[in-house]
Order: sequence, then structure tokens, then C-alpha cells
Amino acid sequence: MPFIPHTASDEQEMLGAIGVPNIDALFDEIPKNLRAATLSEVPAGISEMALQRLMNQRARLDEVALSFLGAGAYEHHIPAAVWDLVGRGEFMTAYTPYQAEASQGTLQLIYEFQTMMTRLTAMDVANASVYDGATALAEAMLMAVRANKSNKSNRVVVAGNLNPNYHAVCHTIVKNQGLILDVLAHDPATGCLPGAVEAALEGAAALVISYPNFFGGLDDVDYLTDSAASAGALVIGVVNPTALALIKPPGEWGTRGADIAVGEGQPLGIPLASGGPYLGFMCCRQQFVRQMPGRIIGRTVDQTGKPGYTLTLQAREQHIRRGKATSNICTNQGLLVTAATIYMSLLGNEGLRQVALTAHSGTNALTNLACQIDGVTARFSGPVFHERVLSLPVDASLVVEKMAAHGVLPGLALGDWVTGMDDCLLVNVTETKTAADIACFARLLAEVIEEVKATC
Amino acid sequence: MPFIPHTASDEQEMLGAIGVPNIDALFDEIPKNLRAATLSEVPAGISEMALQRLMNQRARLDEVALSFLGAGAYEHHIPAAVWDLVGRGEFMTAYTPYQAEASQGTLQLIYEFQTMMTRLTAMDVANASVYDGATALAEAMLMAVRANKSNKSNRVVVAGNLNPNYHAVCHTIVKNQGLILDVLAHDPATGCLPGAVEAALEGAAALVISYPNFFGGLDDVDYLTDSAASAGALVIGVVNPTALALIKPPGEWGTRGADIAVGEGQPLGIPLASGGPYLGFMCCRQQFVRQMPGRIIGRTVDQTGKPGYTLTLQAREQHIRRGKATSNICTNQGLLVTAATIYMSLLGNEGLRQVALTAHSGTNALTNLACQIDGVTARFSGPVFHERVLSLPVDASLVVEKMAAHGVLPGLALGDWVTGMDDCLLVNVTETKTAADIACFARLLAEVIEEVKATC
Amino acid sequence: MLIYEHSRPGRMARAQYVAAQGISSELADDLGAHLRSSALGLPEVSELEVVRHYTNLSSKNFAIDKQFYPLGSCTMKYNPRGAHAAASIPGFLKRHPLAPAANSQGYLACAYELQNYLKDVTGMQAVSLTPMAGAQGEFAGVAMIRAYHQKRGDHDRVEILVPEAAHGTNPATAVMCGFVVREIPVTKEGDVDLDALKAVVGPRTAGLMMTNPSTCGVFERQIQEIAETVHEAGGLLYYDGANLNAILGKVRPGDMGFDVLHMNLHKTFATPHGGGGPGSGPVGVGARLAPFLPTPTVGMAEDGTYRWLDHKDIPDTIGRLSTFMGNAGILLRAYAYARLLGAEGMNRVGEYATLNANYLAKSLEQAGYTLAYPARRATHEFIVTLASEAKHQHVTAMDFAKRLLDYGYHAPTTYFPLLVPECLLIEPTETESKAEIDGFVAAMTQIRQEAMTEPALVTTAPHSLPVKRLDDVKAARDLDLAYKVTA
Amino acid sequence: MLIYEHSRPGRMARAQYVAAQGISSELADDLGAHLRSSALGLPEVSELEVVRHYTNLSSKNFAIDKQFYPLGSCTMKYNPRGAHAAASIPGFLKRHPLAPAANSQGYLACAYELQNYLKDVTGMQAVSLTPMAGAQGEFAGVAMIRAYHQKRGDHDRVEILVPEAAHGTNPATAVMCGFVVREIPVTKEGDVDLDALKAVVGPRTAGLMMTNPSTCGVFERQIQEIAETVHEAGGLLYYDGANLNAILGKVRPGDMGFDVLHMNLHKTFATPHGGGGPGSGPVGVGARLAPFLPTPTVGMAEDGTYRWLDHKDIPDTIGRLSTFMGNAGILLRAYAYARLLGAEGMNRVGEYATLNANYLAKSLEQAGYTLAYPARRATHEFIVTLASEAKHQHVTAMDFAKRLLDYGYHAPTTYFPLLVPECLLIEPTETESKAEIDGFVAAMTQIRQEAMTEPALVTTAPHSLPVKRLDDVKAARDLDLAYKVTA
Ligand SMILES: Cc1ncc(COP(=O)(O)O)c(C=O)c1O
Ligand SMILES: Cc1ncc(COP(=O)(O)O)c(C=O)c1O
Repeated sequence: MPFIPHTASDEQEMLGAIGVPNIDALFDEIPKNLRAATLSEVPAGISEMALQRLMNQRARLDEVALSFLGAGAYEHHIPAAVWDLVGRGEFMTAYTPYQAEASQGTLQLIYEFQTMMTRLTAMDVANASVYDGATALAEAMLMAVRANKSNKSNRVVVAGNLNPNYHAVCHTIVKNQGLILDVLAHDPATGCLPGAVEAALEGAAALVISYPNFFGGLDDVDYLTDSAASAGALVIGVVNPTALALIKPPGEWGTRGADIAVGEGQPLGIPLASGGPYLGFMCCRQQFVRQMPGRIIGRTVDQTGKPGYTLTLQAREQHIRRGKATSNICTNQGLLVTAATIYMSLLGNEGLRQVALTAHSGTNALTNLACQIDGVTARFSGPVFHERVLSLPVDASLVVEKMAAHGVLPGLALGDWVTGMDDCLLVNVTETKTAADIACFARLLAEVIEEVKATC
Repeated sequence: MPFIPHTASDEQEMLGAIGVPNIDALFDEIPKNLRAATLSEVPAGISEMALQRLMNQRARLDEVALSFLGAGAYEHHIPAAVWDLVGRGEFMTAYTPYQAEASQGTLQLIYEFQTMMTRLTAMDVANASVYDGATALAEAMLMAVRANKSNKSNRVVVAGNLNPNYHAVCHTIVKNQGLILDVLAHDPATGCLPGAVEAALEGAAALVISYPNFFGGLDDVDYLTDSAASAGALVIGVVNPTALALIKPPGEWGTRGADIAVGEGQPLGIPLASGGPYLGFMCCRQQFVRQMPGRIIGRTVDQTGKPGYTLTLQAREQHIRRGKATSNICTNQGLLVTAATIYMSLLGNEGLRQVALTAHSGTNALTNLACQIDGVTARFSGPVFHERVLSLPVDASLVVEKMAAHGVLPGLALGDWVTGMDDCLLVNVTETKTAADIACFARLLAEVIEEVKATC
Repeated sequence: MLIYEHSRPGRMARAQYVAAQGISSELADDLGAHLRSSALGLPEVSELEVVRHYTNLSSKNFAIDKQFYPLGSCTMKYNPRGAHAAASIPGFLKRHPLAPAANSQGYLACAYELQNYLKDVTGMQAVSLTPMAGAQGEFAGVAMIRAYHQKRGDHDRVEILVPEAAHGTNPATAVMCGFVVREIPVTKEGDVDLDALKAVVGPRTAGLMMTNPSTCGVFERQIQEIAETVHEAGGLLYYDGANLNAILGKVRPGDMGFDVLHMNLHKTFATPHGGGGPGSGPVGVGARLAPFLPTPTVGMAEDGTYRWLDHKDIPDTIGRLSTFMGNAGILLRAYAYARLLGAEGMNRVGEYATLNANYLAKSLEQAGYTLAYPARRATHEFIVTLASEAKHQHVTAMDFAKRLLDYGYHAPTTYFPLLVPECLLIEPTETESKAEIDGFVAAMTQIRQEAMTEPALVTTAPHSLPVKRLDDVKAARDLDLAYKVTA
Repeated sequence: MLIYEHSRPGRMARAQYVAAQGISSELADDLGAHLRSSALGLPEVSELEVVRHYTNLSSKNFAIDKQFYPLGSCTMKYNPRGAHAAASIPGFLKRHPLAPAANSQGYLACAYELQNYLKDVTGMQAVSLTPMAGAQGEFAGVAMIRAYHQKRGDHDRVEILVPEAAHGTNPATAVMCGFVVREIPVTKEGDVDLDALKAVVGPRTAGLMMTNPSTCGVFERQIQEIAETVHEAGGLLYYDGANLNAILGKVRPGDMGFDVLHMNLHKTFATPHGGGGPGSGPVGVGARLAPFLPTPTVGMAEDGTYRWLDHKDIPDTIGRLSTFMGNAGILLRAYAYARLLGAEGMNRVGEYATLNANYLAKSLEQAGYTLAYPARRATHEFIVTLASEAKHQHVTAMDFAKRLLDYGYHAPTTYFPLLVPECLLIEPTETESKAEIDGFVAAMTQIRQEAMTEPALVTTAPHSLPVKRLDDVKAARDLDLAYKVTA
């Protein structure tokens, strides 16, 4: 019992006070025939020392020397201060701030987070996070259908160049409430949405735009937003927060901006960590705030007029409204919000801009170098943000396999993800990649392509 | 200027307030000809990201798979909680607790440390640390010569089986004050001090005993302590704190116990880290407390009678007594005291005992296995604590070199350390070594011995 | 002070300027019209300011690492630092979720074994680790119930039954899954009203969601009869695993007759709550629902290596619930916790959680407090009702809760479950010592005294925290959800 | 409450029971009479109790991470978390000090480069990193001076000269090295009294120890003349590097004529002070003392690999100062700091430290405080004297210091240097912002007001800390240095 503090005499005293002979007696209301068999799969306990050794060995198996994998999760430098602060017991081992007076630390921090997110996205309000980028989008779809007063549609038009996993998650979540997801196919030549979307948008409750899109490309968000507005559809922007340091924030798309902006907060100081915990962020226009799911922190005052922070608009939430809540979400991603807030504070405007710019330059550099390899071309030609599809002269999944065996993850082979893209590799470059890394990538890619060619 | 918060306008306002045109003007009292040339060796600044990468690469160069090196610094499991707590800014970024009211955290913790150390050693009082084990011994020698009122001797008799580096450090430090260090040679057959020491101790101010000794062996501390007492010499015990969970504490040596106990605190939750920072601990009889160097914390009360902690007996220290202080020590090893205190709290009596017992069993297991190799024998036969000298059929330094190339550090080759021990390897086993590790050691040792034999 | 109030134009934490070596971060002119022209609006502060600001902010939180935190239904127990360290090893932190399986055997091994442990402790046949919190686990579970009935063509089953004491996520989840919720009353003794249940159960019943021990802090004694009733009517039984801590190693939901459940690893498996997450809510299912498990899960290939199972392997899956594979880092912590405890340790969790709760309940009863279910055994938690104090001294459960903060204890859960008036739901957990519990009882005794003699002291509490009682009405009325910079 | 007061016999943090796999930790019967029979006497507590106790204890400390800490002569500046992270990489933490050089090239490279940087910033010829704090650096330096004279057979040089403003470690060190100390007076303007110096300097002079800027917070303008005077008399000049932060990149001690110095990396190179250490006090020397450097140092072999240099390479070394090679972990942090700053960053340290000090000095003067050396430029620190306040309002420097704590600022250094009555030695450092300094000035202004109108408020301060003013006399009289358990 590694973490149970009871001594034998504690136990005796407590049993005496309760008036039972032993602990087992406390379970006397449980029908005898239900009492559990002993656990057979759980091994005997080990010490922290043995655990550490085991986990070190396992973690070592997963190390790679260099990775250009992106596709929704990005390797960024995380300032050392971030997790030193996040790991403080006061942040890490607190519960959801239900007792506001005893949780001003977390509450103020979330208020700061909300502020930062509204500014980065140029939206009015933000919530305190949902699970991840994909579930943020699913919630945004449900929210848009509820919020769109101009039509009673339950049809959501989804950009075909959205991350396929986002689409899959949304499908799982929203189908049960009868929403229909219509895919607006992207132009296979550009990777971007087509130049005429009016017809597709007719009668839709909302349009989902991914900016950048799954291929790293940048759609014409102004046109798309304005078209949606004319069609009476709300616009949901799925955005990368790092990208927003460089490209147009959703609040400034078209004439009136997007209505809801969501995305994956992972790039903001959160380690890749096998896919989570991350955080999904959600921002919207002020007018939709009561339709937004998740926790929202408001600034108020205490009895003496001193400013303080508290959970607000709780009437949207399941613990108050139960079946009528905007969502069933309860626990969200608080600690990751803490990380993102500290990350954004440390980077500041210029710091985040440099991250984005460096990533951008590196991506261009990698594209140039890779395209010098015989048979390698950029699949789409428009501008991108920190991710680019390379078309290879051989099957991309074979290239990934062989480069991975050298400890280099060259990106994502798109064959399993997008039909007709077996030769495509989605490559990501962040600020963590030096010119030498990029050169190493290109050298190994060239080698491996030759190797694959030779064996086919 | 990574950590300077000044904006251009801050700077202007501040210069304006001071009344100087620029920062350079603030240095106008410095003779012009002294103004520094630009730095030529310090390279341009790099980002934290670049630093992290560089340091990861370098640290990787120093990794080994398995190590049996001890000889004064020991690989122990450090509970994760220890450095999570030690790394809290409140402990890590505070100064020496000069303002007691604003430092009760550190002060109470040191008081707890002093308590733990007095109990572990069975001595009356402890200080708040000196630099490391070797300097603790040097300070103890100076202290003993000051404290020994029964004779005016400046001669200290030092066990020949003391860690040679301790001897070297003491020599460096105490020779300037005219102390004479006489070596009491150990018996080459047993590695322990001889059975008759009366003559050697005559007229000496103090006797230094190492328990365990450099070879891991256990001297007859009762006899030695009583002999010193009869000779009017004080007894300084150099002890390993982990060992004290199993073997006799200095306060219980002989009839009246040792007078001063010192040692290296590194085994108590402090990483190997290339040799430091560690902590030297010092304990003594109550009657000598005013001769003890270093900081000492006392419990007292505040104006309302509430208990509190404060630096005390400061009249021993350099900041009060200057040239008449007991030592020049000022900054000591506060953060490591924090680690050791938390470590000892987490382990408790039974936990520390298990560490010691496991290490002991492992050492015996390793000895048995190694001695099955042709030509390998235990150099000394008496009982040891977690360290043992193996005599090899070939030069030990060659064995170390070859095993190290396989990523296994088999221990310390004693040739450079003790004359006549070129074939000797000092091997340490702590609780971190499993039976499989020990088997791996033995297997590789056998192989390497064969290899060396073949090439000689 | 907000971080923004430390901000000065042009200030920067320069060490975080990250231009990579050899890469010139020149202007991104190729982005043309996509370029952002407006300010980012982040604070501009120094590194020391950030560290100092958030260090100081953190000190305004209560936390398990600082005090007793007996929040009922939340299982605020010690979060082992060793588990945190294990999940923070660079190889794990840097693993990209889409890394090939060949480069991921370390993580996959942990996930695979954790699936097996969870099957074992719950008595279920199969587990998916992907749900990212309890509520998402519920969603997965109820969506599977829906998929099951649909697969069988059983389209009339549109109702989910929920006892009135249920957590809010239960009805909210049922609605998210497209069901109609029917609440079942609870008896005075805290049991489900079996007659009421029998009256509503029928061909429209898709399933029943409940937890056992219930949120009333008592064990549902008629669980077998309830299970039979629902099953006979063609419905399935959902187990809300938030209360698993109470019965770990003692009873298994699978043995009680449940078809599907979620676990809150952030409760029972001691992963930190993080001030509101992250959590992890794996689902376990019996044989009937196994074909519908959310993807991905982890399987073992014939050569003993681990691999991801997706819709190709589980064609009837309800689908994917997260961008990648759930809150992997939390799963690693839970795995570590399971390894540290082992089978024997798991068995003791429920035992000592129950011992502590019963001891605390008894102590508070002796101190004059009214238990909501005095005739029942407490499980890992129990309810105190302050209806009488509210009526006679005009001191409410919320007042008691706020006053506790002054004594350095976090308040229990207030006003939940809704069916007990003026209630405190108290869960001490197994990692608290008798001395800590005695201290809490002493504070409660003192506060009860204050409520009698000096009620204003209690009704205006807290007095010693960074703020006094906050104006929630103003917060909701004069919405201030983001700082407006005074340019 | 002490950790011992949480202790209960038999309680344990079970996850820390470490029997290694396959090793039975049977009784150590072979130890016979060596076996310990008495209790160890450590506390017996649970892991949560430990975490909670020390988390709560930590919150009773002031720290750079929490507040402005203008402790003069101590250089309490931001300790970069990035440097801490760099030194905490497992490969470094696990490196055994006696690991073969072939397995240590990572650490050795850092140490080698750091030696070079330190030579560069100080203008010295050679550096040894082994001293473990400033005082040990002083010891090494003065011991080298002694070795130098002895090597030359110059046995009469038994005196070390020390200005009266010197830090206590200076005379204490001289005595530890077997010298006699002679104090040199300081003029009203804060300079060394040159005539007095000339009067004592001579054939008995082994050396002069001083720091420049001096502990009076002013730059010694006659430094060249002082150096000449001492050198002409055959003595050597020792530079106490505690004040290097003031001149980093501006003047180099080597250029001023110093023969030997130590640096406090835990000050100038921003490694954390840890509540009383660890520090690191490398020594730098000119050509004359290079043969005497303490071992080990790091050299480069012909093949470009790094190796340790010991007494075989430096036969006249004063010897070894630590069991291994000094506070390596602190050296790594200092190395990281140097890399983060680079040459340009180093240059600015002295500049902004000086700007902040002069701005703060000017602001306090305007608030009515008396500067000890009003006619002088402040360097990185300066002195305020409260002699007049002590005389007229009976409010001492210590009272001002204690009252500052109530305002959330750590107090400056009090009563040092000894020659200025009722003084506060104030060092803001370069990492504090103007706003922070302005806040401090506002508090000081307020306290000054209080001292005039309500002196008791100040003389009984602090009022808002975990304890009120402590009884130091009782502490020294009724010595209580270890907790006596009530068995
Ligand atoms: C009984 C019960 N069910 C479900 C949940 C929901 O879990 P989560 O908050 O992880 O979504 C909780 C947690 O608050 C709970 O206590
Ligand atoms: C001027 C001066 N010299 C020497 C020292 C001694 O340094 P350390 O405390 O590292 O031994 C200090 C530090 O307190 C100091 O301020």
C-alpha cells in the first residue's frame, strides 16, 4: 500500500470508533456473491525505483533522432520555465476551481488565457478549453447549429482539406444528434477549396474552414467567410495558434470575421507526448457566448469591492443544467491551459512571431532542397504555413519506413489518409529544425528514394 | 540581453531621473585606460532552444549503461518527489536565511535536517552543512585541534585507509595552519587499521577513522575510539550516512562515542552529477558546538511566544567574527540539505534500512559471482559495506578501460590511488543494481579479463 | 495584478527568441495577403516577471499538495510524483502521436498492459483508452449502447434511465447521444426506487446509467435485481466509474451486471487534476459491446510486437474520439500508478478509502452533524445535511464550506447530489491519515460552534483568503471575460 | 509543525522501499558486532505527508521567484530555468565524478570552455573551477599567494592587508591560510586610505585582498596606484569577485592589476542561491600564480579530446580542494548562462545593474533617504544610512528592514559594511524592471512616513509574516538545535 498512511494502531483506533471488528465488515452491504475474485492481470507492486527503470527502458524505445512529423501535432521548443511552473503542486494537484476564493490562482490564469486567446484569434470571447482540437471542432459544430438563428439547418459544410482525423471525430460526436456533415471537396490541383462555393453553402448552418489546411496550404478565407455570410451560414475557423502570429486571425476574415474559432492548443508549450493531453480552444463572437460549451471565467469583485475571478455562466453547464446543458463536458484540460498561458507570456508578440517566421523559412528551405532531388516535387504550389506536401517518385509509406529505421521520421505518408496520395509525404518544419537538420533530411531522403527504387 | 527587462523608454526615463545622457556616463569614475577590451573568447549568445540541444548532445556523450563506481559517490535511487520539491523556486531561489522571519521555510527545514543527522549519527548536534565530505573532514581536524583542551598538539593521526582524496583535501586546507597529518598505515592483509594503535596515538590531538574505510571494510571502531580516548585524542569519524542504517553510529563507538562525525551527504538523495554540488555534514558533542564551523539553526520564539527558527551562535562565523571565526565558510550547500532532508523523510527508518540491506546483499552477491572467475579474488576478507576490492589476474585499469568501452563502468582501478594495488578494482553495489546487472557485470568482467590476457 | 499589467511595449524574454541555426527568419513575403497586420496582443514581459507572476499566482490555490481536499465524487488523493516522473521521460514526451509503431513499442507496451489491468479491475472484456475524461467516456459508452441497438435494428430504444442522484454528465451525455432522459427516484435510504424503475423500464429503454456506490455515498444493495430488470427489458447497464475508488479490488462492475463503464483515471488512478483537467476516461465493455469500441486501441501482433487497432480491425467501432489517441500522458501516469500499487495495493485502495470515510462520518456525527443516510454504511464518501442548521441558524452548507477554507481545509462538494438539501458530499480518500481527518473534524466542530454563537463569522467567510466571498451574480451580469487593455 | 510531529511508528512511504529485483535484502548477519542496534530516529511519514509538509514549508520563504530581493553584495538576480534544465539532463546528473575521461567528453567540454570564458571576462591567464564557493575561492587564492612566496623562499611575508570595508570571509580566509590580517582604513568618500596603505605595506606584505567596486558600492578610483604600491613592495593583489556583476564587460580585474581572484558564479553567473548554497567560486590567476592552481582543471589533449589535469600536470599545485572536482552542477549552470548571454549579453549585465542601482539610489535620495556616499556614482549597489532616523526616531536600519518584509520586499543587507552606521546595502541587479524598483521606492517612502508618524509600527515589524520578530538572544542562550522526540 504505497500511499496509504495508516499504521496498525491507527487502523485499530478507527475501527473501534466506527464500532466494527475489521475493515471487511465495512463492506457488509455488498451482496456476498459479488465480492471480487482476486486480480489476475495486475502484477505485484513494484518500487518507484523499479518503475523508473522500466519506464526509462520503454521510453528509450520510442526515441528518434529527428522528426518532421506534423499533421496536427508539432514539435516546438518549450521554454524550461513553462513546465517548472506548471508542475508546481498548486497548479497540478488542484481540482476544478469550484471554490473560487481558494482557487484564485487558477481562475486568474484562465482569465489571462481567455484574454490571450481572444487576442490571438481576434475574437470576442474564449472558453477555458475543451479536450483537443478535434473535439473543439465537434463542439463548435453543435454550437453553430444551435446558434444559427437565421436557418434551422442541421447541415454543416466541412472543408475537404480539413485534417481527416478532425473529420472522423466530428462524425463520431455529432452524428448522434442528427447533424449532417457535407464535404466541400478541395481542388486536387491546389489543395485549396474551390473558387465558387455559393451552391455548396446554400441552406447550410455553418461552414468549417481549416487555416492552414491539412496540407499546410492557405485557403482564401476572406472569400469563404464572406460567401458563408451571404448564405446565412456561420463560419467556424480551425486555426493553428502559432500560425496566427503570421497569418490573418479568424476575427479578421472577410468583412465580418469568423463566428467561431477553434483549434489545437498543443503548439503553445505542450509536449507531443503521444497525442495528449493537449487542449482544444474555442473562441466566438460575444453574441454566441451562451451557446459556448465548457468553463468560462469572469472577472467580478468580492464583498469589499476587490477584483476576483470566478466560474461564470454556469447555467450552460451539465452540473447545473444536466440534460439541457450545451455539452456534457466537465473536466477539461486545465493544466495544459496553464502551460499555454505561461508559454504565451514568455514568448510575447515578437517571440511567437519569430517561432512562426523561423518555421516558415525552414519549410521553404526544406522544400527547395527536397525538390532538387530527382522526382521530388511540391504537390501544391501556393503559400503554406510550416507544412508542405512533397510528391515522391516512390511510395511514401516505404520511404517513411526506411527513414524511420534510420531514426528520422520524415513526415506523414498520406496514402492511408487521402485517396490518391500514395506518393505524398506531408512534411513539417518548425523552429526546432536547423539548416543542418534540413540538409540531413534531404540527404537521407535522396538515399532512401534510390534504395526503394532499386528494390522495386 | 536575455534577462534584462528594460525597454528603451524605461532606460530613457531612468537616465533622465539620474541626470546622465547614457549608461556609459555611469562608469565615469573608472579610469579610461582600464575600460575593457571586448570579450574575445565568449561566443555570441544563443537561444534557450539552441542551448538545450547542445547540452542534450553533450550529456548524451557521458551516458553509460551500468556503473559500479563508488569510491565516495554512490548511485542511489532518488525518489521523484525529492527534486520536485527541492526545485520549487521558494527553496531554490532564496538566499541564506539572514532575515529569519522571511525564511522560516528554509530555517525549519535545516532544523529538521540537524535533528535527523544527530539521530542518524547518534551525536548531540549538527551544523547546516559544509561543502562536501572531504572539506567537512578538514574542518573537523581544525576544530578538533582547537577543541582538544587536554593537549596542545597540532598532530592529527589519519587512518591510512581513508579515501585518498579526503586526505589530499585535508592536506591542502590544514597545512597552512601548521597541522601535521600522520598516517596510521592499514594492515595490507586486512585493509583495516592495525590491532595496536596506542603508540601512534600518543600526544595526538585527534584520530580520524573512516567507517566504512576506503576499501569498504569495517574497522574495529570500538577499540580505536577507546584507544584514542585513553591517549587524550579526540575521535573524528568519517561515515557514510546510508551505512549508518546498518552499522554502528559514531555516537556509539566504544565507551563514549566519537567526538566529531563528518561525512558526505551525497547518498541522501543527491545525484552523482560529476561530483557536486554535494554536502558535507558535521556533527559533534554538545560541548564542542562553539568550535563547530558553519551555520547552525536554533529554535526560539517570536514576540508572541510562537516557536520559530533562526541562525544562531553566529559569533562563530566570519560575518561577525571576521579573522577570529571558526572558519571562513559562508555560502554552504543549502539546497542539498533540502534534498537530503526530504530524502530522509521519505525513506524513514525502514526505507533507509532497506537501501542499506539491499546494497549489502548485492555486494555479497557480486563478490560471490566475481570470485568464480578464474584469478579473481576478494582482496580483503572481512565484512564490508557496499564496496569491496577485487583482485584481478590482470591490470585493473585495462579492465576498466575495456569495460567502459562497452558502456559498463566496473569500478575504480586502484593502481593510481594506492601503491601496490594495480590489480585491484574497487567495486560498489547499491540498491539500484539488480541480480541481472550483477550477472552482466560478472559476464563482461570474465570476457574482458580473457581479452586482456590474450593481448598481453 | 494581471500579467498584462506587467507588460511594456518592446519588453521581451530574449532567451526565448528561437531562430534556428542556419535558418534566417526573414519576412514571409510569399504569404502576401495572408499576412497578419494586426497586433498579436500578447503580454510583453521578461522571463523573471513570468516566473514571479505565476509562482505567486499558484500560491493562491488550494491543492492536494498543500491541504486536505475532501471534495466528494472527485477523489482528491495523493498524485504520486513517481508517476509524473515516469510520464515525463523525454522519450515519452517527445513521441509524436503518428510515429510508426516500430518506433513506438515503449508507449504501446504500456497502453496494452494498462488495457489488461483495467479489464481485470472492472471485470470487463475489452477496454479502449481513448476517451479524454469521464464525460467523454460516458459519451463513448452511451454511443456504443446506441450503436448496439441500431446494429440490431432495435430503433425504438430512445430512452436512457438515470437515477435522480446522478452526476450532471449522465443526463447531458445521454442527450448528446441523441437519447431522451428519464429520471428514476431514489428512496430515503439512498437506493434506487425499484418500483419506479420497473414502471418505466420497457421496450423504449436503451439503457440505465448509474454508479455504485451511488452519489449518495451508499452501495446500491439491489444492484442484481436492477440489472436483471433492465436486461430483461432489453436495455443495457452503464456504470459511471467515478466511484470506482470505493470498490477497487472489492467488487467489479462487470460482476454486478454492467455492460459498459468508464473509469476516471484522474480519480481512481490518482493522476493529478490539474486545476480542471486533464483527465482520462477509458471505457470497458462486456462481450456485447466489444465490437463497438472507439478507436484506436492497442493489440498485439503475432510476433509479439504491439500495434494500433483501428476501424479496419474494429469495423463496427463508434469511431474516433480524439485527434490522436486520447490523453496518452495521463494513461502513462495511470499505468505507473497501477504498477506501483500492484494487485495487493489496488485491493487496499477501496478498503482504506472506506475506512476513512466511515471514520470521518462517525466522527462528524458525534460532533453533532446530521448524516443524510445514518442507517447506512458510508462507502468512500458520505453526505452530511445542514438543513437544520440552515433553517435554525440561517447558516447554509455554502457558509460551512467557505468557513472551512479559513481553517485551511478545502471544502467538500456542496449541493450535490441535488436530492439532499443543504448537503456536503465528503470524500477523504485513502491517502489521508487519521491525524489529518481528526484535524478536519476539529475544525468542523469549531465551525458548528461558531454557527451557533457567532453565525455572522460563518456566513461572511472566508476571511483569510486572497479575496472575500465573490459576487457571482455580478460576474454573470456584467460579463468581463477578457482583459481590455488600456492602450 | 515539524515533520517529526507527523511521524507515527511504522508509517512508511512504501513506494520508496527499494529492494532491487532478484536481490533479497536478507539480514546482514555477516556484519556481526558492526550491526547497529539503536533506532535510526528518522521520521516515519507517508509520501503525501512529506510532499505536503515541504510544499507548505517552502511557502514560508521569500525568494527571487516570488519577490524583489535587493540584498547587497549577494546579487539576487533571476536564475534562468533554462540553465537549471540544462544541468539537469540525465546524462549529466548520472555522470560519476570518477568516470573515465573517454566517457566524460560532454561534461569536460563544458568545463573547458567555461574556463576560457572566465579567463576572458576577468582578464586572467588561467582558471581552476574547483572551489565550491566564494570563500573557498578566496582560500585557494590566498593559499596560492602563500605558495608563491614560499616557492621563492620569501618566508617573511606573513601579512595580508584588507580594507576595513571588506567582507568577513576576507580576513577569515587570510587567517585560515596562516596569515596575519592588517586592516586598512577607508576614507569618507569610500576609497582606500592610500597613505595608510603605504604606511603598512612592506617586506612583510604577502598581499592585499580587496574588491572593486568595493563593498561601499563605489569604484576604487586609485586602483592603479594601489596595485603599483603593493606590487612594488613585493606583494600580490587578490580580487574578491563578489562584485564582478558590476563590471562585467566593462573593466577586467586582470587589467586593473590583480594577480588572482575568485568569482562567485552563484552571483554574477546567476546560479540559484538555494537558501544558502551551493555556490561556486572558481579562481583565476595571472602568469605568476598559474603554477599553483588547485587541481583538477581541464585541458585539451593533442587529439582534441579533453582530459583532467592533476598534480602530474601542475606539480606546484596547492592541491585538491574537494573530494572530486568542485560543484560541477553549478558550473554547468554558469556555462549555460554564459552561452545564453554571449559576449554582448555579458557586456550589458554590468550596464543595467549599474543603471538600476543609480536610479534606485537617486529615487531613494529624493524620497528623503541619506546616501552614504552621495558624491559618488553608485555601482551595482549602494548604501543608505539611517543613522539620523535611528537617532531621532529611534527606528533602526533593522526596523526598516523588517518592515519592508511586510510590504512583500526582501530587506537589503543590513549593517554591512561595518564602517557605515545603521546602513542598508542595496543591490537591485539588472533583471529587475523599473516598475519593480518604483514599487520598492514607494514602499520605502511609506515606511519613512511611518517611522515619522507611527514608529512603533516599524519597530515591531514584521506583522504579516509566519512569525513576528524572533528572539535571537534566547536562541543563543537556550540552545535548541535538534528536536527532542517525546518518545
Ligand atoms: C459521478 C461522476 N460522473 C462523471 C464525472 C465526469 O467526469 P469528468 O469530469 O472526467 O468528465 C464526474 C466528475 O466530476 C463524476 O463525479
Ligand atoms: C564581498 C563578498 N566576498 C565573499 C563572499 C563569500 O562568498 P561565498 O558566500 O560564496 O563563500 C561574499 C558572499 O557572501 C561576498 O559578498
